[in-house]
Amino acid sequence: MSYLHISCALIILCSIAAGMIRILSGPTAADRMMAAQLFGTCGVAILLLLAKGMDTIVLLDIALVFALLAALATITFVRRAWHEQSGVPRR
Amino acid sequence: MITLDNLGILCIVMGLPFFLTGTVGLLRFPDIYTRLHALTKADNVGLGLIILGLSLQADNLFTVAKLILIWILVLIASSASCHLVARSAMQKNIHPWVK
Amino acid sequence: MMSYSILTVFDIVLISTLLWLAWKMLRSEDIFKAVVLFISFGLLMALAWVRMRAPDVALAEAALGAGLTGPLFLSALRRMERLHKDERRVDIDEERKSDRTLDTKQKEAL
Amino acid sequence: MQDNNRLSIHSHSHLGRCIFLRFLLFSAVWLVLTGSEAESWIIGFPAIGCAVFLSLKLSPSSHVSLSFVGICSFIPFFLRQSSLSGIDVMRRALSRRLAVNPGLVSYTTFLPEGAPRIFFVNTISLLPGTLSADLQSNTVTVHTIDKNIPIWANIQNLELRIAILWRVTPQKGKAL
Repeated sequence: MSYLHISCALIILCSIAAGMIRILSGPTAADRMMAAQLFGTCGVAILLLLAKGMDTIVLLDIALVFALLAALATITFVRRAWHEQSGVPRR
Repeated sequence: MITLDNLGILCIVMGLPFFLTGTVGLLRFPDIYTRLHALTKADNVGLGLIILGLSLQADNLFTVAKLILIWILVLIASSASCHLVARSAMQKNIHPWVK
Repeated sequence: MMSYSILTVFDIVLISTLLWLAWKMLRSEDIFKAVVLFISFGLLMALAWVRMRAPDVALAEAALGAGLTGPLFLSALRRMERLHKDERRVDIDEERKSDRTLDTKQKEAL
Repeated sequence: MQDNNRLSIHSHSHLGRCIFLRFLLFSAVWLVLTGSEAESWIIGFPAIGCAVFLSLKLSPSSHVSLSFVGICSFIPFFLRQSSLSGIDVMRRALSRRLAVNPGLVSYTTFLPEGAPRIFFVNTISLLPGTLSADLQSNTVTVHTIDKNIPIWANIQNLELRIAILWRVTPQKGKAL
């Protein structure tokens, strides 16, 4: 257990929580999706720090899965889900 | 070993502000494109520094290699998806914000 | 001792974010927003499984919950909105074709 | 169809070299993923075989002849530039009056189609102040966060470095 790594993970978790405001407040669909992508990158960082802080090396594999699947969601979004209706800013 | 460990801690702590700026940029910047700037660049550098710090503290080379593999994958994934989002925003005629 | 108290703070922040996320997801009127919130929820839930010392469940949650169900929901959402607009269900290839024509129409219109 | 023809035109030695290089690459990835366990190779070899087959199927025409010197000079360049870009974004996001002045720039590249061009487009997004927004044949539309930084020179510098990396000879006049 090392408290430094876990407190760093805590700070990144707080930045994730702040990023949620962007998901909630749009304005376009792409903005919401980008916030989800931010969650992916920050999630990788948190997992890496927890892997060191909790002494469980297995978490690196989960970080790998995170890195790949966050991109998958964005690609599906661009390819399939982002059509003209959700593309225009909603006011 | 102690110095290497401390250097690692320094790198990790230096990585944190980049993550925070990524979020601040995402919240403050005016349009999709500028937000993409904040997201891709700041987060990749932050993750890079954290991975550098953890590699300095790692106990074997396989862990280091895995960490670097993760960083490369994140780099590829984020720059590709950033380009895709920007490109389809351009094709949907979303005009960039101009001062 | 120090590290345990920090861990507790971490858990509290994680749980409260999860609950907030879940509440917002259930309450949102916009389905797309709910889907994005669901993806984020999956990512955070994986972290929660990690904290419960169940990395295998976390792996499954990250891969299935956030990684596969999210894109599937996104696809389904598009299908749904298309059906809603009284269009017949189309095959993927046809859908792509209609995508292109839509794009060009949009460009012509503007 | 065309791709298959191109594949058959290539000499056998080229194809063999291609397969060998990809096999080495995927084996390295597998080794990193699984650690040093010998038993994992029971699944590893078939998986690597599938990966090589799929990668040949998906991108058959690869003249991958990266120059070693190019790689050695590109990695420090890339690391330096991407950390500069992180600092740049940090400065802009944290300044009290948002220091952004965005604009669009078109750039015509001489890099050949395929891997070099895609690599170019993706690295633009990681350089300070630039983001590749569109790619139409050989014209890249670049979104810049500040019109006052020397985008043109930066991109040209990057392009030259990638040309060295892929051993492409720059054709002057095309890259305006």
